[in-house]
Amino acid sequence: MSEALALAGQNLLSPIVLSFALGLAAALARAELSIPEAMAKAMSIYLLFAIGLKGGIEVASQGMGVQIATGLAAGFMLSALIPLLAYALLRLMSGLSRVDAAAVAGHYGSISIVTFVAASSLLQSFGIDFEGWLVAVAAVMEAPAILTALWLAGRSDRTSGALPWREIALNGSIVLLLGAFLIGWIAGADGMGEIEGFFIAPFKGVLCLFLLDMGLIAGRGLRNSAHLLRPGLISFGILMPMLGGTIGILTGWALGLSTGGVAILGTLAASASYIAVPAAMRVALPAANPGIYLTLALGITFPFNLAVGITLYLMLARWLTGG
Amino acid sequence: MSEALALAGQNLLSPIVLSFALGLAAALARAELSIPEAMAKAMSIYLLFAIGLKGGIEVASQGMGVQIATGLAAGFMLSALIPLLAYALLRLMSGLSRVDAAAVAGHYGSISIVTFVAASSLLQSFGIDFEGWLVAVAAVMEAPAILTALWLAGRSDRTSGALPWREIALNGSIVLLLGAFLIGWIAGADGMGEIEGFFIAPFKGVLCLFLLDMGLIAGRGLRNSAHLLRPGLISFGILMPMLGGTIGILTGWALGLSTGGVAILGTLAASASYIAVPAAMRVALPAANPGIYLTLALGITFPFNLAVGITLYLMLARWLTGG
Amino acid sequence: MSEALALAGQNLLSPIVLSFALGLAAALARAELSIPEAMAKAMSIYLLFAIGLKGGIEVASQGMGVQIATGLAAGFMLSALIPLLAYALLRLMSGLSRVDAAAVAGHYGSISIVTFVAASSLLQSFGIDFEGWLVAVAAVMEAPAILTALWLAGRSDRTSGALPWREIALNGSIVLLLGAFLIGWIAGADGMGEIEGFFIAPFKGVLCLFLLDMGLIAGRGLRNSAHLLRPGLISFGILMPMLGGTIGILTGWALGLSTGGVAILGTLAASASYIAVPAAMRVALPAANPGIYLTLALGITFPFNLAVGITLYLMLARWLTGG
Amino acid sequence: MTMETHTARRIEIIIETPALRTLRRALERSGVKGYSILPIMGGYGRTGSWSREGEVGMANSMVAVLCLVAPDRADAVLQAVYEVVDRQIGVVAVSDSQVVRRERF
Amino acid sequence: MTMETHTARRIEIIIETPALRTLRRALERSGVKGYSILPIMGGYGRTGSWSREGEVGMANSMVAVLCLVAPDRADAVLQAVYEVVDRQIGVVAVSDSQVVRRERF
Amino acid sequence: MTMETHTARRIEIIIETPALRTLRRALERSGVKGYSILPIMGGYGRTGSWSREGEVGMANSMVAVLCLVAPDRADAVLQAVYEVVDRQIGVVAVSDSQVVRRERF
Ligand SMILES: Nc1ncnc2c1ncn2[C@@H]1O[C@H](COP(=O)(O)O)[C@@H](O)[C@H]1O
Ligand SMILES: Nc1ncnc2c1ncn2[C@@H]1O[C@H](COP(=O)(O)O)[C@@H](O)[C@H]1O
Ligand SMILES: Nc1ncnc2c1ncn2[C@@H]1O[C@H](COP(=O)(O)O)[C@@H](O)[C@H]1O
Ligand code: NA
Ligand code: NA
Ligand code: NA
Repeated sequence: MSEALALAGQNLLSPIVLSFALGLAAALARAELSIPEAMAKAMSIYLLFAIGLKGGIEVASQGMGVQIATGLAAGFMLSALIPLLAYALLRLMSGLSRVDAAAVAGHYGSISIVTFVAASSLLQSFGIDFEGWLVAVAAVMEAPAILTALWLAGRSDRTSGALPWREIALNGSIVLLLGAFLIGWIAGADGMGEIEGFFIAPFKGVLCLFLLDMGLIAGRGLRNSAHLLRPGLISFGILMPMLGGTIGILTGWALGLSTGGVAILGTLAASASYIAVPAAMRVALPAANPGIYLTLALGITFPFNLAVGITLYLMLARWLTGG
Repeated sequence: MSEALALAGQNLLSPIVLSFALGLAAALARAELSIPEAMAKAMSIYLLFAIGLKGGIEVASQGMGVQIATGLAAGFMLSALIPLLAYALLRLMSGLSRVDAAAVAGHYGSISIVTFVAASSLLQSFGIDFEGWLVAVAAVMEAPAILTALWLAGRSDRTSGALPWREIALNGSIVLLLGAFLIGWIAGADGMGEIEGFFIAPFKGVLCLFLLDMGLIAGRGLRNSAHLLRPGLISFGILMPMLGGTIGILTGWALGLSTGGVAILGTLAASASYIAVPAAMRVALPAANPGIYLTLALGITFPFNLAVGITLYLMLARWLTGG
Repeated sequence: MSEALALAGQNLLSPIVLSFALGLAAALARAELSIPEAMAKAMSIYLLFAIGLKGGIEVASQGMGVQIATGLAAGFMLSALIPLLAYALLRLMSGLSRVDAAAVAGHYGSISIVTFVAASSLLQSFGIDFEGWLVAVAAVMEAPAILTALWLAGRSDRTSGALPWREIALNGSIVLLLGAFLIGWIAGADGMGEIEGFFIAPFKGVLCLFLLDMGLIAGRGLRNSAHLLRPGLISFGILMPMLGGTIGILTGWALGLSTGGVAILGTLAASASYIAVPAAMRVALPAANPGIYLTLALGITFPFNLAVGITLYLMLARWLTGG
Repeated sequence: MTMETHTARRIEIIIETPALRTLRRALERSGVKGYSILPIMGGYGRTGSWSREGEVGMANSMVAVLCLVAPDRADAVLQAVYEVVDRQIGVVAVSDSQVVRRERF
Repeated sequence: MTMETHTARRIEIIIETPALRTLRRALERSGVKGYSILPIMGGYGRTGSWSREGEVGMANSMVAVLCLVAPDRADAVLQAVYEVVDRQIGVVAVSDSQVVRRERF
Repeated sequence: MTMETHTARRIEIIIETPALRTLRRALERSGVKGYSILPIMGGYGRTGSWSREGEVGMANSMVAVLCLVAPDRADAVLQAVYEVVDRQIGVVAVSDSQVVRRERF
C-alpha cells in the first residue's frame, strides 16, 4: 500500500503531470498563454510516430507473439462494445438526450493516444516492458466505437451518406501509428540506431510541452463549457474510465499479456478520444453538443487518467499478474 | 585586458552571435528568407520553458538562498524605476514627444528574455554559475515598467479602462518562466533526468535558429523604420543599456550575488522588452509610434547587448566581485 | 554485384526511404494525414542549416582544397547547361510545348536539397566522407538553370521585367546554406561542440519526418496531375536523372574529387528542383503548366533518386574512383 | 486597359472543418468553377467562443469558403450549399461583386 | 429547397492583435450573435509594411474580424466598434449581404 | 457617436504567392493607401485542387489581397491590378462598402 502511494506520488510530481497542471491552471486563470496550432500538431505527429516506431522495434526483436491476432480482435471488440456500457450508464446517471449520450459513449469506446503515451512513459520509468504490438491494437481501437455510437443514436440513412468512412478508417493517427510501427518493424533495432537521437532522447521532453498544451485546451474547454457538466456527468467522467479500465485489464489478463501489456490495454480501454471521434461526431451527429463530449473527455477523464487512473491500472495489473 | 578582448572575440565568433548576424544581413539584403511565425513562437516557448526549468532545478539543489526576497523586490524596483532615467535621457537626447518617450522608457525598464538566455549561455560556456531564482526575478521585471510608462505618459482615465491588466500580469512569458521554474523546483534534478535530452542538449542549437529569426526581424524593422531613428535616439539605444546594466550590476553586487548572478541582473536591467511591452503599448498608448520603440529595442539595443553588452556586464561583474 | 544489391536493399529498407513510402502510400490512399505547413518549413530550415553547418565545419578542419574554385565554376556550368540537354530530350520524347519543355528543363538543371541531404545521409551510414565545400556548390547550382530555361522559352522583354532576380539570387535555401556554411567554417569544430546536440544527433530523425511530408506532397501531386504525365514524360523523369547524374559524376571525377564528393556532385546534377525553380516559373513563365513540372520533379524523379538513383551514383562513383 | 466587368455572386460560407469535405464535394458537384478556403483563427457564437490555438484535432475549428460564381449558376450552387450547411452550424452570406474574365465563374 | 434570405450587414474590421481583446468585449456587449476572426499575414499602410513571419509577439500583427449582423442591431454594433477602433489604427468596412436563418444574426 | 461614412471600393484579389511581390509593387505604385494580405489554405479551380498543408515552397499556394480604396482612386488601382493578374491565374472581385475616416483610403 505504501508502495502504491509512493508510486502515485511519484507520478503526480513528475514533470509530465506538472506540465499538464501548469497548462490547466494557466487556462483557468485566463493567462495569455497559448501554443501555436502548428506546434501542437507537430508535437502530436512526433509522438505518434515515435511511439509507433518503438512498438515496431520491440516486435522486431521480441517477435509478434501468438496473442497478436486475438489481441487485435479483443481491441476491436472493446472499442465496439464499451460504448454500450457507457450509453447505459449515461442514460442512468445523466440527463443527456439520446444523441448526446450516444456521442459521448463513442468517445469512451475509442482511445486517447496521449494517455497511451503517458502510460508507456510511466511504465518505462519503472522499467516495465510491454508488448510492442499493442501499438497496433491502439490503432484498431480508434474507429469501431464510432459505428456503435451511430447505431445507438439511431441515425437515419439520409445523413449517414455524408459520413466520411474513408477519413475515419484512414485518419492521421491510425496511419501514423501503423505506418511508423511497420517502419520500426522492418528497419529493426539496427536501422533505428541512427534515428534514436530524435525519436528516443527528446521524447519525454516533447511530451511535457504537449501536456502543457493539453492542459491549456482542457482548461479552456472547462471555462467555456463547465456549465454543461452536471454532477451526474462529472461522476460518469470518472467512473467510466475505471470501469472501462477494469474491463481492459481483465481482457489483457485473459489474453495472457505481460504486466505492462495488461496495464496498457487497461489504459486504452479507460481513455476517451478527443481527436478522431469529436471530428466524426461533428459531421455524423451534428445535433450532439460538442461542448459536452469534448469537455468531458478532455476536461474530466483525461486529467483523471493522467493523475490517478494510469497508476491505478498499473497497480491492478501488477496485482492480477503478480508482476 | 587581453583576456577581456579574447572573451569579446570568442563571443562575437560564437555560432549564436553569427546566426543573429546572418539573419540581420539577410534581412538588410532583402533576401527571400523567413521563419514561419509558428516556428518562431515554438522556439520561444521552448527557450522560456527550458530556462525556467533550469532555474528551478538549480534552486532544488542549491536551496533558495536568503537573498531571494530582496532579489525579487530589487527586480521590481529596477523595472519600475529605470524608465524614469530612460525618460529623462530621452527628453534630453532625442526630440521624442512625451508619449513616444514614455513608451520607449517602458521598454527599457522591462526585460528581453532572449538576452537573458544568451547571457546564461555565455556564462555556461565559461563554466560560471548563477543563482537559479534569477529566473523568477526576470519574470517579476516584465511588467512594472509598463505602469511607470503609463504614468509618465499621463494617460487619461477614460482609456486606461481598456488596459488589459490581467493579460500583462499573466502574459505568456511570465507564466511559462514561473511555471517551468516551479516544475523544475518540484521535480528536482532526479525528475529532470528523463527530460534533459530535450531541454538541455538541443538548447544552444535552438537558440541559434531563434537568433537567426531575431536577426531577420531586427533587420526588417531597421529597413522599415531606420528613418525614424535620429542620431540622438541611436545613441540612447546604446548608452541606455550600459547605464541600466551598470545599475543592475551594482544592485546585484549590493545584494551579494555571485559573479554570474551579478552579470545576469546587469543583463536584465540592460535589456529592453520586445514582446510584452510593445503589445501593451499598442493598446495603452496607441498614439506612440511602434516604429520607434520596436526598432530601437530590437534593432539597436538587442544587437548591442548580444555582441558587446553582455561581455561588458560580465567583465564588470567579475571585476566588482573579484570572481 | 551482390554487394551492390545489398547496398540497394539496405537503402530501400532504411527508415528514411520507408518514411517517404509511407507518405506516398498515405496520400495515394487519400488518408486524412497532413503535416502543418509551418512544421514542413521548420524542418526544411533545420535541414538546410544543419547541412550547411556540417559542410563549413569540415572545411574548417580539412581546409578548402584547391578544387573549390573549379568546383564552383563546374557547378555553375552544370546548372546552366543541363537544361539544354533536358530540353532537347523533352522535345524528342514528350509532346510538351516549347514553354512547358523549357520550364521542366529548368528544374533539372537546378537541384533538390533534400536529395542532397539523403545522399549525404547514405554516405555517412557507409562511413564515406565528402568535400565540405560541396554545400557551396549546391547553393551555386540553384539559380543558373532558371536563366537557361527562360532563354529556351524565348521570353519577351516585357514580362522579363517582372522576374524577381533578387529573390532568385537571395532565395531562402541559398542564404541558409551559404550562411550556415560560413558560420560552421568560422566557428569551426570547437565552436560547434555545443550545438551538436541539436544539429547532429536528431538530424536523421528529422529527415524521416521530412520525407514523410515529401511523400505526402508527391502523392497528392500524382493524384491531382497523373493524367498530365504521358509515358514519354515519365520515361524522361527517370532517364534524365541518370543522364544528369552521369554527367555530374564524370565532372566530379575530372575535378579529382573523393569518392563521396563524386557521388554527391552526381546526385546534385541528377536531382530536380521542387522549391526555388517552381516559384520562379510561376512568375516568369506563367503559361507553363505547374501540374507538369511539379509532378515530374517531385512525383517521379525525386522518388527515383531516393530509392534507386543515389545508390547508383554512389556505385558508379566508387567504380570510377576505385574508392 | 480598362477590362470589361461582369456581375458575380460572392458566396461566403463559414463552416466547421470536419464538414468541409462534404461541402467541397457538394460545391464541386453543383458546378462551381472554383473556390478558396480561408482559415479562421477563432470566433464567438451561440455556442460560446473557440480558438484554433493549441488544437490538435479539427473538431473545434471553422473555415471560411469563398466562392465567386456567375449569376446563372448561383442558385444551383446555393441550394447545394444550404443542403450541407443546414445540418451544420455554419453561416452563409451572399453578395454581389464585379469580376473580369467571365468564363472563369 | 430554396431558402428564404434576409439582408444582414457584413462588418469587416481590421485591427492590431493587441487590441483584439478590447474589440471582442465591445462586440459581445453590443449584442452581436457571432463573429469570426481571420488571420492577416501582412500588409501595407501609412505606417509602412508589416509581416507576421518570424514574429514572436503580437505587437506587429493585425487580424480581420468578420461579423454578420441583422440590420436592426447594426447601428449599436457599429457604434461599439467605432469607439474601439477610433483609438487604434484599424479599418472598418460595412456592406450588405443576404443570409438565411435570420434568428442567427 | 455616429460616424460619417463614405463609399469605398472593396477590391479582393486571389493570386499565386510567387506573384505577390509583383502585385504589391503594382498596388503601391498605383497609389493605394493600404492593403492587407490574407492566407488561403487551399482551393479548387480549373487546374484542380491545391492545399497549403505540408508545402515547403510557395509555388503551390495562393493568397488573398484585400484593398479598400476611395472611388476616385479605384480605376487606377484596378488597372494596375489587372495588368499583373492578367498574366497570372488570379481572380479579382470588386464591390462597394462603407468606411469611416475617408482620408485613409
Ligand atoms: N454572425 C456571425 N458572423 C460571423 N461569424 C459567425 C456568426 N455567427 C457564427 N459565426 C461563426 O460560427 C461559429 C459558430 O457559431 P455558433 O454556432 O453560433 O456558436 C462562431 O464561433 C463564429 O466563428
Ligand atoms: N485601405 C486598406 N485596405 C486594406 N487594409 C488596410 C488598408 N489600410 C490599412 N490597412 C491595414 O492596416 C494596416 C495598418 O495600416 P496603417 O495604419 O495605415 O499603416 C496595414 O498594414 C494594412 O494591413
Ligand atoms: N470562382 C472562384 N472563387 C474563389 N476562388 C477561386 C475561384 N476560381 C479560382 N479560385 C482560386 O484560384 C485558384 C486557382 O484557380 P484555377 O486557375 O481556376 O485553378 C483556385 O484553386 C482557387 O483557390
Ligand atoms: Na476507451
Ligand atoms: Na531592462
Ligand atoms: Na540537377
